Order: sequence, then structure tokens, then C-alpha cells
Amino acid sequence: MGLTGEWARDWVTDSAEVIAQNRVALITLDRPIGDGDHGENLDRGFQQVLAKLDGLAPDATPADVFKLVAMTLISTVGGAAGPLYGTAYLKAAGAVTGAPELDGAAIVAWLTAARDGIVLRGKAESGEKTMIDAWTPAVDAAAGALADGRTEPEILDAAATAAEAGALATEPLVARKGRASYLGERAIGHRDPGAQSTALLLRSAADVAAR
Amino acid sequence: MGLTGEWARDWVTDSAEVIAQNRVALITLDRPIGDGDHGENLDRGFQQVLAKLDGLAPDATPADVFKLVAMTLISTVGGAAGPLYGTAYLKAAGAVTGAPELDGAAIVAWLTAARDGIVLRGKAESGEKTMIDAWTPAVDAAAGALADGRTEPEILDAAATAAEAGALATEPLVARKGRASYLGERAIGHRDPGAQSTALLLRSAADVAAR
Amino acid sequence: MKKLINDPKNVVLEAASGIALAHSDIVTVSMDPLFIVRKDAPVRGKVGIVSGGGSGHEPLHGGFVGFGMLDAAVPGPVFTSPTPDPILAATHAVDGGAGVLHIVKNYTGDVLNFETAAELAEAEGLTVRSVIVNDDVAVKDSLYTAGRRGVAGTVLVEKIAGAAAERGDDLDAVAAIAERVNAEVRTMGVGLTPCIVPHAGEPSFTLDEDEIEIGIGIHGEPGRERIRLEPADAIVDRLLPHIVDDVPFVSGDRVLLFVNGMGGTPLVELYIVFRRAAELLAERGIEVSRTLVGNFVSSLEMQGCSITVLRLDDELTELYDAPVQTAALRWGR
Amino acid sequence: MKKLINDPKNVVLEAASGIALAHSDIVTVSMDPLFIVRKDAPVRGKVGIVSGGGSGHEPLHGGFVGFGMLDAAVPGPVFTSPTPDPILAATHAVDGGAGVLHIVKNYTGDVLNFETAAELAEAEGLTVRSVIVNDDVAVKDSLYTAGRRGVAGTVLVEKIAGAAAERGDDLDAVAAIAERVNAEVRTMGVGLTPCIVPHAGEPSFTLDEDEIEIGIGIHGEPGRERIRLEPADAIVDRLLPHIVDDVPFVSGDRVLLFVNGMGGTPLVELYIVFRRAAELLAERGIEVSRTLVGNFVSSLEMQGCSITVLRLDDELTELYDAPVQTAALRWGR
Ligand SMILES: Nc1ncnc2c1ncn2[C@@H]1O[C@H](COP(=O)(O)OP(=O)(O)O)[C@@H](O)[C@H]1O
Ligand SMILES: Nc1ncnc2c1ncn2[C@@H]1O[C@H](COP(=O)(O)OP(=O)(O)O)[C@@H](O)[C@H]1O
Ligand SMILES: [Mg+2]
Ligand SMILES: [Mg+2]
Ligand SMILES: [Mg+2]
Ligand SMILES: [Mg+2]
Repeated sequence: MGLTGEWARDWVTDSAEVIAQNRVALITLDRPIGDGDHGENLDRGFQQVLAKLDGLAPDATPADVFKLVAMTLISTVGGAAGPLYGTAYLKAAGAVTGAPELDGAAIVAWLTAARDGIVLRGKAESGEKTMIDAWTPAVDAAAGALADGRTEPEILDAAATAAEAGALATEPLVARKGRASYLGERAIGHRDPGAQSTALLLRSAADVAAR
Repeated sequence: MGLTGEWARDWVTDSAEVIAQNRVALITLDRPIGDGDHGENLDRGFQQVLAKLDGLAPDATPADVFKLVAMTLISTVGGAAGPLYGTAYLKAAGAVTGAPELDGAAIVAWLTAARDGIVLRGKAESGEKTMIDAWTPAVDAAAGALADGRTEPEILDAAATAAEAGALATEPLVARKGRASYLGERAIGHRDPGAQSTALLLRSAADVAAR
Repeated sequence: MKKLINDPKNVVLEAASGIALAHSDIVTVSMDPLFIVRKDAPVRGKVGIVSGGGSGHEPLHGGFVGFGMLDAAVPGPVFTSPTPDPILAATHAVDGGAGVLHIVKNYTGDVLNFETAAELAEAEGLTVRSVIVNDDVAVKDSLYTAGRRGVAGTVLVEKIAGAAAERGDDLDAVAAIAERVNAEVRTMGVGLTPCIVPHAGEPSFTLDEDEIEIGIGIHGEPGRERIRLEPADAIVDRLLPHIVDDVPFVSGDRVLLFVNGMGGTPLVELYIVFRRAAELLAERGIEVSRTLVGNFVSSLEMQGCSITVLRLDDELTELYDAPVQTAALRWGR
Repeated sequence: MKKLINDPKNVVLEAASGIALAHSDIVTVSMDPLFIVRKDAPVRGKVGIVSGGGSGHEPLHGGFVGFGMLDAAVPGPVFTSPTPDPILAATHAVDGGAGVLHIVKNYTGDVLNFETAAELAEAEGLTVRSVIVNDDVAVKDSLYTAGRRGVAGTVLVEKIAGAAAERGDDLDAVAAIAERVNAEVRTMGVGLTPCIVPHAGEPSFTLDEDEIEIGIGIHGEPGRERIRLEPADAIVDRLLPHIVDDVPFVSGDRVLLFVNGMGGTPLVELYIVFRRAAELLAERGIEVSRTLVGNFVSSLEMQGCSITVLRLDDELTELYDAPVQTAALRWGR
């Protein structure tokens, strides 16, 4: 059974909760290698999304939900993460427009589209210590799980696990994009906040799918 | 034997030393109830006086020395203390102009003139927590010692002792002149820095006379 | 103590060199005796205006030397009034034959040193008038104090008296205008953090992490009371009544509202304070017709601000609006 | 955290209200979406100029809205770039038919949000050009970073591009002038203390009592290296070569020297820095022909400063000198 509009709504609700819970943690990650606002920015954005969720039609598809998230994040988050996450959700919506349910292939499609959207806007490559270092392993793991014939929740779980590992793996890196890039060697030893929030969001997607 | 020009010079030299030694102490007194510069101001002034001392004629009278101190303090100390001490030394010089040696009566005369000069400029009355609260007891004590037939060093010692007691006695007072007056009740418990420097200078005068 | 300085002893002179280099189009700086003077001084036939006082309040006073404001400023050591010598020299330098006005903040040191300088100048044949600025309502009762302090309102006295001199008023008239501004202006401040005088090397007072000082002076002198930190609006609600009820300013009055930063408070906070002060004045029917926001009378790096209200009439408004060209205040040319 | 604020969430909006009240002669403030716009916008036939970015850098950008400079400024949350919506709204508000120039500091957030706004504006039929300011030489190698940051030099880009627009240059010409200023301007800063973002409530980094950060960014981002506190002259001696040798500026060049305070450093210290910087330029045969000293691009209450050098030619000089009437920069009217 694929992921429904219901799942998408629940994911948003859970994301908002997870981000709120991790607001301080994300701020704390952003402080040493950024400007200490990543948690604040995302929290502001997801609270807005939450407030708008009720406005969706009852039969909203996952793409409709993604689009709402995209537009709301773009217009409320600001900073680097706002346009990047906004583009990600917008491209994700584009990849599954109209589909009432998302099967494994659709999941891989929207994850891929999301990642590609971030690359298009932010021009980051892998290993540059950005959220891409969580997204790309997630996309690859999801594609692998799909090839292995896993279920939708399993595919999302694989993506989340890979994103978590990817976020962790940003720690030893020097940054080449975003504010952390100004730090040179001094970014080493710090986890990228955007990669961490990506892992949190994908873990939330998997958790909600597994319920 | 009266106080000579030699004594006056030595007093200046010793004053400069005493003030330098008490620079921090006077700053510390001025901090809670003023602006923390009294020691700095007087030290700057007396170092300048010291530098100019050699320029005096070898037969300079006490009044000549007082005048040099006056002009130098006026032009280098600034703040409230500069014009006040400047006036004090200027009036002291005026009280003993021309005299090569100062007997007890002359000492009382210049102490009185100095105090009156400060009152003329600063308009402080006794008990207003200013240097006047050291000067007036000093003048009175000197006059008393003179009446008792004491020697010149004894007269200065009486003045210094009274100035010290006067400075101490400023501690419980509320200030009505100078910066400390802005504090109201909060000035209570702090010694007035100008009264303290007055006590130091008069003690130096007595010490040098007693050598 | 973390400061962008070299030897604490050289702070004032090095800053003066910087001012000379940065504003050579407007001012000339005499290094010894130290004073900052309008480039075209003395202006023949114009009343000269001299102010001065301890350094550490920049842009006061050097930043206000120029067309339409001060003819000279005499900076003393940090937070210590200058001695009579440079005041006297500045007075000579700006005397264009119409006499010189001294604008003096009411601190014992400033008053005494300017007084001595004025006496010396008069003895040398100059005509000098003095106006003592005492706009600080934080000081409770002038009978029992050295009197109210001169604080941020000084800028407005200097601006308006400067305009009067520039339009050709004689010495008595310029002094009268300055007295009038002083009579119509009231200020009160709040300090959030202390400041460190360079040669002292440590703060002149301390405040706990949640304490603020209401009615603080511009040298970090303690003020009227020490209270717990409050939101900006609550602080303004505390300060403004003292300012407004003193003259008092009443419904129908037109005023200039001036929020002055103490040096270490970001501008964004000054606007928050301004907003509340403007609201309160509006509630009382007092019309804010001119405004000024920024760090004009600072106390080194102290965090805090003061609020100044000046009642305007047509003449004061016109003089305030008149062209001014100084390092820190400029319009109309 | 001691600040003159109310709820940290309301800092930007309350400050905007303050700006609206304080400068109603120059600007109008739209509260939702939030932007500050020139009172007479849109000016028909004139290229509109919009800038913006995170708040906390006041007077940048709102203090530079007015005749001869910006047509609109879009303040984001503190230290966070604004979203595309208000940028788009501001772009519409200033479009006088001759197109709109976006002046954007080179931070990923600012660039992406302005880019999105520009795309949306173009989609709605407006003509938009963008110029990215990246004057900060502290960032070492642009191949391995997000590129140089846009810092204090932005003020000069805004002033000069604003003058070009005011004299009637078309969009391409105004953009070309802005690019030219950006090509000729270099900045590097030093931080002595951190600053506290209101909603964060604690410093974004810490420095020991004797440590300073060379090459700091305007959000308190760490810079090139952390060193022991040094005298001001030694710090300037460190910063200036990076600035001068980059373009490079050489003997015979005429430049504008701009010493910018980070918000918490007293003006008296900025003049000490200015003095040394001017000396060093003179030693290299570089002529300082225009100057600017003050807190123009601040980082809340951070102590520190930046030094900016802009190479001038006759045209840039003329445009810099042209009249400007904004809250924070004003001359000629
Ligand atoms: N060019 C980029 N491509 C991909 N991700 C980026 C890029 N620049 C920044 N990021 C991500 O954005 C995160 C920072 O987001 P945030 O703190 O909200 O914005 P800002 O840096 O503007 O304050 C970084 O941790 C990084 O993951
Ligand atoms: N009106 C006055 N009459 C007499 N003494 C005064 C008066 N005002 C101030 N003083 C003295 O001056 C001292 C302060 O001197 P100082 O700190 O050098 O000057 P300032 O207060 O200008 O910083 C006070 O402690 C007090 O003794
Ligand atoms: Mg951030
Ligand atoms: Mg003192
Ligand atoms: Mg003093
Ligand atoms: Mg940010």
C-alpha cells in the first residue's frame, strides 16, 4: 500500500513537531559554523505550514501537500534553507503531481527530484558539507531499497538511515558552500545543521509511514 | 625656624610621589561616587608640576612655588579638582607673597586663603561631602595649634591630622556638590576622594616640614 | 578591557588626529593646545560658539563643529573636562569680533574650567557669554545637588544656537536662544551595562546580568535607581513621565523627540525605544514634529539610551531645520 | 542578554514601526509584507533600487532609503535574509517603468531569496537586474567557498548606484555602475566581542578576554584567524595589506576610506583606526580623497570595526558627492 495524502499531512504535522523539538539543537549546530538561526528558521516555517494544513482540500494528494509546504517554506523561512527546502518540496511535488498514492518508485522519484532541486538552486556537490550530503545518500539508499523490492516504509527508512549517516559524515568535512565555508579548517568537527535537519525530516517521513 | 622655599619645593616633590602612590586608591574612591578619575587627574597634574620645578629660580619663595603649582594644576588637571586645587594654591600664594620664610601665622594664613579660594569657586559648605570637609577642619586645627604656641611642623601636623579625620568623616555623608551629589543616599558609606587627596597633600606638607 | 586603542594615554590625541584626517573638509584640529575648529574660523562678524568637555562622548562635541553649529570644540581627557588653556585658545580662534558663546554641560568640572577660561578671555579683551545646559531630569532636587546634569539635550542647544549665530544674531540673542532651548528641553537615560574608561581599565560600576540603572549619567554615574531588567516599553514608560511632566509638556505642544544611544546599543533597539516614546507622546496629545535617532552623546561603549524631548515653536523649528554641515549632523548643504 | 527590546519575536517589526515614526518625511513602511520604501516611490522613469537582508545591521539597509540612494529596503528577521514575498512586493512598489536593480550581499540566503524574487518579478512582467556585492577580502579563496561576503562596501555600492539612478541612468547603466563599485571596493573587519541574536539569547561565538577575530563577518561568523588582542595600530597594520593588495590599489590611486563600526565600538575608537589606516595609505602613495567614519553596517552590539577602501575615478567621485537624503546618510539637501 502506497503513501497517501493522509501520510503526507501526518508527515508535515510530525515534521513540525520534530523541528520544534530540535529547534535548539539545530540552532546549536548552526552557531559554531553558521549564524545560529537554522532551528529558528525552520521552526518558524513549519509552524506556518501547520497553520495552513487545515486549509487543504480533504482529498489533497501528497503533491498538493508538498506544494503547500514548498510555498510556505519559501515565503516564511528565509536564509539559505528557505529557498533550498522550498525548491526541494516544489520539485518533489512536480515529480508526483496528481498521484493519489505513492509507491516505491514514486518515492524514489520525489526524493531524487527534491535533491536535484536543491543542487540546481544551491550548486553544491557531494562532500561540500551541506544538506546535499544527507540528501544524496538518502536518494541512493532509497533507490537501492526499491531495487531490493522493499516496501514503502522500508524505502523511507533506508533513506532516513542513510541521511542520518550522511549528516554524521559531514562532521570531519571542510565546508565549501554556505556560511560554514568561510571557516576553512575550523569547520572540521562540526555537523552541518542543514544535513541534520534533512535527516530529521526524512526520519519523520519514515516514522509516520511505519505507523 | 619657618618654612622656606626649600620646604615648598620638597613638599611638591613629596606630593607628586604621594599622589602617584595613591593614584589607584584615589581612582578607587572616585569610582563608586564619581567617575573614577580623581587619582589620574591629580597624578597628571603633579607630574607636570614636578617637571617644571627645576625651572624655578634658586631663591624662589614658598609663594613662587605655590603659584607654579597653581598655574600647572589649572592647566593640566581639568575636572572639578583642577580649578579647585588651582585656586587654592593661587590664593595661598597670594596670602604669603614675597615672604622668604613662613612662620605659624603665615601657615594659618595660606591654609585659610586656600580654603576660602575653594569655597569661592566651588561654593561648597561644610558637610556637603567635598574637599572642604578636609580643608576646614585643617584650617581650624592649624589656627588652634598656632594659638597654643606650637611650632610650624606641629601646626602642619595638626592640620594634616584634622584633614585626615575630616576625610574619614565624609563617609557617612550625603553629597550636595560635585558628581557624588547625583547619588543621593547612595553616596553614604563612601569617602570623598577630594577630601582624601587634601588629607594626603597636607600630611605630605607636615612630613616634609618634620624632616 | 577590549578596545581598539593603542596606549590609553594617547586615546584623545590619536582620535583627534583621526578626526583631522577624516573631516579635513570641515574642521582643522589644533593638537597643542587641543581643540577642533571650523575650517573657516574665525567667521568675521559672526558670534563664535565653543563647547567642550570630557572625551568619550563622541560625536559630541567635535562632530558638531562646522557650518551652522559649533565653531570649536575642546575635548578633555576621557570623561574629564578640559583645562582652561585650550578653552581659552579655542575662544580666541573663533572670535570673529562679535563675541563668543560658551555652551557648557552642567558638571562641576566643566563649569569651573570654562568659567576660568571665560575670565581669562575677558581679561584679554574678548566678550564671552556662557550658557549652562542642565537637561537631565534624573537628578532629583537641584537644591541638594550640584544641579541637573547637561546631557543629550546639549546637541539641540548647540544645533539651534549655531543656527542663530549663522543667521547673524548678536551674542545676547544667541545666548538667549541657547537659554531658551535649555529651558524647553528635558532628558532622562537608562544604562544597561557600564563602560570602561581606558586609563582606568575597569568598569566604573557594575550591574548584575539582570540589573539596569535608571537615570544614568553620561559618564556612567549611577542614576536615580537600580531596577531589574524590563522590556523596552516598560523602561520607556518609566522614563517618559519624568521628562514630560517636568516642564511640563502638555497636550497641543509640538516637540522634537530625540532618542540617543549611549554608544553600545544597536540602532535597531533605539528605534524600538523611539516607537514607544512616540506612542506615549501621541497618547498625551503631544505632537512629534521633528525627530532624531542615533548615537550623538555617547558614553564610550555603554549600552543604554536616553530620551530627550524639546518643545518647539516656529522659531526653534526654523533654526533646527536650518542648514548644518558637521561630521555628525548634516542637512541642507 | 541585556537589550532594549520587548519580545525577541517583535524586534524587527517594532523597529520598523520606530523607523516609520522617526523618518516619516523620507520613508513609508509597509508592515506586511515588511519593506521600507521611499516616500515618493515609485519615481516615474527612474530605475528603482531595492536592497535588503537580515536585520541587525542597522542603519543598513532601511537607513539608506531615500533620495539619491535606495528606493526600498527589505529587512529580514535578525541576521536572516528576507523571503522572496516582501522582496517581490518591494520590487513592485519601486518600479517606475525603468526597471529595478536588486543590490544583494553575497550570502547564500540573500542570493537565493533575491534570485527567487527576481524570477517571480520577471514572471510578472518586471525587468529586474541583480548585482551581488562581495567586498570582503577576509574569505580566502572563492573557489573553495560560497565566495566573498558582501559587507560594508555595500553602503558605497548603494550610494553610488543610487546617485546614478537619480541622475537618470537606465537599468543597464545603473547595474554597470554598481558592478564597477563592487569591483573597486574591498573590506576587512575585526571583531572584539560577539553579539547576541535576540531569539537565540546567547552569543553565537565566544572570545576570550584577550582574543580577537580577524576577518569577522557581519553576523559574527568567525573570520580568518583568532589572535591575541593587539593595539589598534597593529590590527590596522594586519588588515590593510589584505584590502590594498587585493585589487591591488597602488601609488597614485585616489580612494575613499571608510571605517565602519560594528555597532558596539565607540566612535572615538573608530577615529583611532581611521588615523592609522590613513597613515598607511599615505605611506603607499594612495590618496584618500573621500572619507566615511561611523556605524553604517553594524552587527548588533558587536565591538569591532571594518576598513573599506574604494578606488575612485571622477565619475564615482561625482556620484558619491551627489545629494543624498536618507535617515543615515545625508548631504546636499
Ligand atoms: N549552496 C548550498 N547548497 C546546499 N545547501 C546549502 C547551501 N548553502 C547552505 N546550505 C545549507 O543551509 C544550511 C544553513 O541554513 P540556515 O542556517 O537556515 O541559513 P543561513 O545560512 O542563511 O543562516 C546549511 O547547514 C547547509 O546545509
Ligand atoms: N563644588 C565643589 N566644591 C568643593 N569641592 C568639590 C566641588 N565639586 C567637587 N569637589 C571635589 O572634587 C572632587 C572630584 O574631583 P575629580 O574627580 O578630579 O573631578 P571630576 O568630578 O570632575 O571628575 C570631589 O571628590 C570633591 O572633593
Ligand atoms: Mg543559519
Ligand atoms: Mg572624578
Ligand atoms: Mg572627571
Ligand atoms: Mg541566517
